[in-house]
Amino acid sequence: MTGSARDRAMALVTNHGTLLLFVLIILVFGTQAPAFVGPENLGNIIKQASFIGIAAVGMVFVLLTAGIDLSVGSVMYLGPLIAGFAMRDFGVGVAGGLLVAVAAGAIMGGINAFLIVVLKVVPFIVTLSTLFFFRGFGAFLTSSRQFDFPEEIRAFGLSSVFGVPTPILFFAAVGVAAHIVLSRTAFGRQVYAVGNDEAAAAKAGIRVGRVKASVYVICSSLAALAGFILIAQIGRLDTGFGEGREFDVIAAAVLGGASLFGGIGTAFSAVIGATMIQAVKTGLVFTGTNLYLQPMLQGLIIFAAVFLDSVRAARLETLRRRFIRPR
Amino acid sequence: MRTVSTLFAGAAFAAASLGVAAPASAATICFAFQDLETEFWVAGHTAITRTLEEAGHTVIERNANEDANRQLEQVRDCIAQGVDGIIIIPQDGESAVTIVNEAQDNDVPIAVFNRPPSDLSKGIIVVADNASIASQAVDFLAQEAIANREGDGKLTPMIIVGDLGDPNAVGRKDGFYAALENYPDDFNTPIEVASEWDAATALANLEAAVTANPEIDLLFTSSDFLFPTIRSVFEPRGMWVPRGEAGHVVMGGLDGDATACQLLKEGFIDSTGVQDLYFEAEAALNAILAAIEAGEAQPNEVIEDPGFALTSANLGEREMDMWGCVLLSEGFLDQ
Amino acid sequence: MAVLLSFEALRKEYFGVPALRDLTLDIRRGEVVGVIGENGAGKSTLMNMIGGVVAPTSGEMRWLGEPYHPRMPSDATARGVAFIHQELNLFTNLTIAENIFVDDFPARFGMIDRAAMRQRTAELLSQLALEVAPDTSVDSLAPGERQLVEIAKALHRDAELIIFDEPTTSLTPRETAKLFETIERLRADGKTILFISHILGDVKRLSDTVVVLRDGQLVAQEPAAGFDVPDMITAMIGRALGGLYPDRTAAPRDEIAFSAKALSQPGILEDVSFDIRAGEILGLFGLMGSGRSEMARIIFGLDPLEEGALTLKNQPLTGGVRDRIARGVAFVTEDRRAEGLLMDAPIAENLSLVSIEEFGRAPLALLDHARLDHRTEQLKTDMIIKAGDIKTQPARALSGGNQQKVVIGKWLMRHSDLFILDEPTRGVDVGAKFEIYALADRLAAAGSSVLFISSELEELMGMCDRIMVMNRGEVMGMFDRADFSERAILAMAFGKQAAGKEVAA
Amino acid sequence: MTDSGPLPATAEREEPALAPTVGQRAKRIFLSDYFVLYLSLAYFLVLMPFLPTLSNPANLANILSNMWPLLVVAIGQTFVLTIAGIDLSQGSVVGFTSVVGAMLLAATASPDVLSNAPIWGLIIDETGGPLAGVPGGIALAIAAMIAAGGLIGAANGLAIAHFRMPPFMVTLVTMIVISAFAIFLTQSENIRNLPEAYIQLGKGDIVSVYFGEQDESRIPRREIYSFITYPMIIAVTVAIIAHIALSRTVFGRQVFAIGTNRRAAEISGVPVKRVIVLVFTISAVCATIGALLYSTRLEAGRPTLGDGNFLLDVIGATVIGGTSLFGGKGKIIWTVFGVFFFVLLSNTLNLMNLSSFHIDMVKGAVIVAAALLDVLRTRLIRGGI
Repeated sequence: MTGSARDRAMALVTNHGTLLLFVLIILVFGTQAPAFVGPENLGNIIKQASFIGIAAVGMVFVLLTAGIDLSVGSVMYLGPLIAGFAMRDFGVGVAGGLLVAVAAGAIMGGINAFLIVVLKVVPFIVTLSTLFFFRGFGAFLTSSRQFDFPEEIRAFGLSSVFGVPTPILFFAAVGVAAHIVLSRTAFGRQVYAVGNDEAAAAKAGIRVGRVKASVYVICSSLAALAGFILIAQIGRLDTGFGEGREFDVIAAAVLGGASLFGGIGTAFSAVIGATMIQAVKTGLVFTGTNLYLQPMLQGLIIFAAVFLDSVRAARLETLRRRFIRPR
Repeated sequence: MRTVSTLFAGAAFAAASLGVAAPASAATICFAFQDLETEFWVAGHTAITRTLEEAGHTVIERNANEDANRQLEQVRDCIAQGVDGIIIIPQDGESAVTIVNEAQDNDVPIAVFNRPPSDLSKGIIVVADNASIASQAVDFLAQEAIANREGDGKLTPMIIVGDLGDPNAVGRKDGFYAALENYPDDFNTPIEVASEWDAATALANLEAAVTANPEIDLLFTSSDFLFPTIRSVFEPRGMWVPRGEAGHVVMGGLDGDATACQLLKEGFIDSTGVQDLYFEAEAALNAILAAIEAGEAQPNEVIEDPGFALTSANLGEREMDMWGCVLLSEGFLDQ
Repeated sequence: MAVLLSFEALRKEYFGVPALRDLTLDIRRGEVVGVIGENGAGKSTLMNMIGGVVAPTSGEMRWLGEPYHPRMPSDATARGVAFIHQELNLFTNLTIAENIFVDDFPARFGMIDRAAMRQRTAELLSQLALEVAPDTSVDSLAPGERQLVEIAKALHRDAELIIFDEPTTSLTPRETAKLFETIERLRADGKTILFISHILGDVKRLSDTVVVLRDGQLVAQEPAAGFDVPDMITAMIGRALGGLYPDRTAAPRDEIAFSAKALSQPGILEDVSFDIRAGEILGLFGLMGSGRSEMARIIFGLDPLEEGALTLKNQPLTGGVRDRIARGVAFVTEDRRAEGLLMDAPIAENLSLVSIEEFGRAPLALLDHARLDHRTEQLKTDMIIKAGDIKTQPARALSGGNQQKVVIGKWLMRHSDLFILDEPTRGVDVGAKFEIYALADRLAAAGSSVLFISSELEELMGMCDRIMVMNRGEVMGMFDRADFSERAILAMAFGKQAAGKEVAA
Repeated sequence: MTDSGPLPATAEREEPALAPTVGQRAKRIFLSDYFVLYLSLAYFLVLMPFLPTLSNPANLANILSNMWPLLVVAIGQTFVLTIAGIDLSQGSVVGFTSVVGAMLLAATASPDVLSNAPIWGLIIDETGGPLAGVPGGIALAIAAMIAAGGLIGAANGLAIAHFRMPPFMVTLVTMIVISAFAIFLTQSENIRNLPEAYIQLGKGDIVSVYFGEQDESRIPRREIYSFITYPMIIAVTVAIIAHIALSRTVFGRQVFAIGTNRRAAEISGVPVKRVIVLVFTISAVCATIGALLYSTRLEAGRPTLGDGNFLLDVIGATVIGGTSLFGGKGKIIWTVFGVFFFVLLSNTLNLMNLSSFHIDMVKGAVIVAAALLDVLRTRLIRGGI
């Protein structure tokens, strides 16, 4: 049993590769720009990560069932937009607007779910078409013009409770709630079961259709919530808002460890994934990196994280191999 | 119902001010634009389509969604449909040349609106030079910043850069640098902030940049549509204050939209570069309709829009030359 | 005893072809009923109807005298039917406890009551003598352990009728004994058991009544006590089978074709050495966890080997899987579904997969379709694969036995000097088993060496020239055919394990 | 399941050789490989009365010419999807390789642009790229593009095959890095002044058709319709080669085997890693050929070519054609039809003169409708009706 300390160190590195990389990123940028590790900036990172992060938590539900939702970017736009109309024309107020946004997201998720579960069209195609449809519907509603929210929404977006900015509170609440649902409720465990083997889940008496429908509703609701919380900080919604974000959202979820083939992933992982990507982006701004190089460096750091994760997976597989005699 | 009616009322604003000669016969015009995602393009789009329709022409619209290839395909579809003339807002100068050639080869007159092709010799071309307009706006900002300087250290400028894949964004960035080169002893190296033309990205990056560099003396945004974003970062930090009050950051943008007009009037910003949207639209329309009238299949003409900077200094005299202020006066922001 | 489930003139047709012909049968409450029959005899169709997977074409099912028409599996579950399938329906990403409670979690305030779940699971597991924690993830369990979790699931549901479909194929003798004890206890509790198995000795030993199906018809229903295995076989196949095992056609040659010298891999193997002669069938027996499959994978180059040397035909055997195949090693995996077959690909594509490169014509490796079709058709005939058009029919549509023939068949398109057969008869019916034995004999007769790995000692004793026994990654001993003794071999296989020193992974 | 189910052999008995009824014929169309083609043609016929321009020769020529570049790229994606992968980096490869080709071939470059460009400036100067005016320069430039694209694809493949990294993430990173690199290379500029012979590859006609009077002295250009063009030749050649590779070679069989069950393929001696690397290389090379066609018809090397929704069009067309995202199921002919459907869809949306505010909605609805029909069809096949 030589080198067990080294073995243990190796195990630590590989098992927590993503987290260690995260710490490394913070340290590297911190030495370059000390303000990076200041409490204000760390708070900012989490605040800015909340946008993609909240949606990524929703995406984890969908990915767990081996589905995919490409429409999140459009839902991020249309959900808050409908909430905006409700606030402006019916005076529902900020809290009402938030509920309307989430409800609108749930309806959009319901449309996806109907097409996927009842009509049995593959999720990729369904959400690809609703990606166009939802954004098109928003453009139709606004004639492609910007939408200005009532002033009160900014007070909400920029508010904080006991010094903690509201977006962070929502991010934390969503993360914790999703974690509890996924790990502690029957529904959550059934989501994992469906993603592992849909046919077996049906045989075991799980209402597969209902589980699958729910994840799309959850995903879209959270995407709309994410959009609303971001827009609440700005007060104005442009037609291009959220475009192309589906890839950021999926990347955050996958970076945290969710598998596109279903059954693997946690809400916590999406939170980590989104925060890490945001930390890199913020770090590149802090170090004044050339704008042309920023996306390249971002890409390479994400690559490093995915690489570490694959090393970890390979190692896990080796560890899983059953030893039948003492080593 | 109120929702819907206000919406369409909004769409009708910009049309009235264009004076376009009524043609002898109604023509079918293909209007291919690259995108409708900011106020500027929406206003331009509305101006052109309304004017043509009111003059009795048929307008066929094509939105390329920022895809040059798709735009080429759309223009070809228009040609196949047998339109009389084409107006394009190209994705960029290079694809514009190809599209102009395509139209002229097929004997369809074409006008290029707002973004100049890299080859100016063919087609009716309305040129607005992003770099020079940006440079005019930034020059004013630089002078303001120098005038307001306390102490004699160098000033720190910041620019919010647009999508690096968009030549307009790059032109504006070049104009910004060109203007600051005139004051080499007064400014530090500018801080660049990427926005990718996306409000959420701009929000995150600007917040990071301001946290990293709290002392900013001058801010230029490559597009006016980001002012609400800037406000949400600056306001909590006490940096969003009008001219003349302590803590005011000298600020400007480019586009000349209604929000910029309002902020200029309220004193929060100091200048914005303006493309003379109505002039450009009117010139393009008149030229293309004249060519159709004359049966000219390959009209070539360069119409220059020098643009200008609307600043806190010339606000009174030139206000109504800016399309955003026209919209504002028509109640655009009072939804 | 009351009748729990009865069938009256039950009939099922697929596309007009009857799979079950007017079956009339009563299942009495509290009985263990053995159901036997060859593949295609109608067992699965019958079970699918009980389980609500398919509806009968005509006829009636009654549950305690009431009409019984399950329209979906959950209807059957609600009535108290539990299935323990040969192919497991477990969620590998969940824990044992979660698998057991997956459709009915105990909840407190909307949250899963983990403590209650754990406790109940621990009880169930201890009934089955499975000594793992309820929170163990299923993907870290061995196939046999997973089977026990399935059984725990049915026990948990407190099912009235439990249908075991080939439950013992992946169990060790000890686990099998435990399972049989459990079944006895269930019977004592008044449960009704349908026990489907190809291992007729087990059926006889366990059942009260044995039901024999052939060609969709009931051909025999007799008390197990007076129903001997040869009679069962006769009833199943409609004629007397010459024997369970074919006679070996040729004696092993003298030359040593394959040898393993001092193989060691930390945690897996320790100093394993053995030879196989050309034309010899070497049996490898060991309990689950003895290292038999692990060694097979090492020989085939799938898993690493730290120390030791392999030689085939006097040349060292090294490199990865492709090198080994090129050198003439063939490997029939124990996991047909995950590793053996392209389930959704046509049978012909499965058969040709290993040798496909030989059918490419230079320079572009364009397939020689004529030759390929000819060879696959030939193989289908040779191996008596019961299939329609092998170019369109997917492997999934085949019965277990025929699927296994495809897994073996793909290695027969080319010549191999060493065949590693890992559990080649698992889940295969009597007739197909015989064919697979005959095939092993043919390979040996043609001069290849065969390493025959099985947990059914009986078949090793029937087929092999020698049997090697492994335990905990070590070779415990070697028996020549003349010295085969079930008791001695089993004793050796239990080896140190009997001393009860568990080693954690 | 120890018993065999009913063997489809008995289910699929030969139909009697009588003349099929209308219903049978309709069923056969519905169930055939050519379904998406029939669907497209039906869509075409239904819209014809409403859109008179739809069937005019100029429009047909447009539809065809729009098909070729997308088809080439989608063919590459078909290979990747068949091994249960996905290639998100194709769009960025299109942009990057178009820049590589243009950089080597451009006849001149403007000095102020050059002064900005870091690497580009080393390769190209005011007298043009290193291969400008060189005999055989175009062939060399194309070879360089294919090498560059192929390298990117091979890098994707290596990461996926050897480190078992998920294809989605690997190619997503490649997409981010390569498109940023392309923009960095030219500092956002597009490269023009490409040689005429190069441009011909994207635009040149070989056979054109004119339907007017023969004795007219000057035939208006807009009445000459391209019929056979270089892009058509290139795309059809690629399609035929790809079809043969996928359906008639050892390699093709191995691709399907990996897509169906990677583990089983490995154990059966399929060189899994090599095939995966090759498949991703093919995908990137197809994207490169697509880049050639796109950039020559736009007469410029553009770093942003292939941005935005391009990728969704590529994958959408491939999947609508019938190739499965989960591997083991794919045909080049399906992709041809899927691309045809997508191109026809966007052509008709253009011709409908919808307000730009409606187009996205209609597009979304039509994609879903097409997919629904496909689901119905699959159910019919499964149900054996």
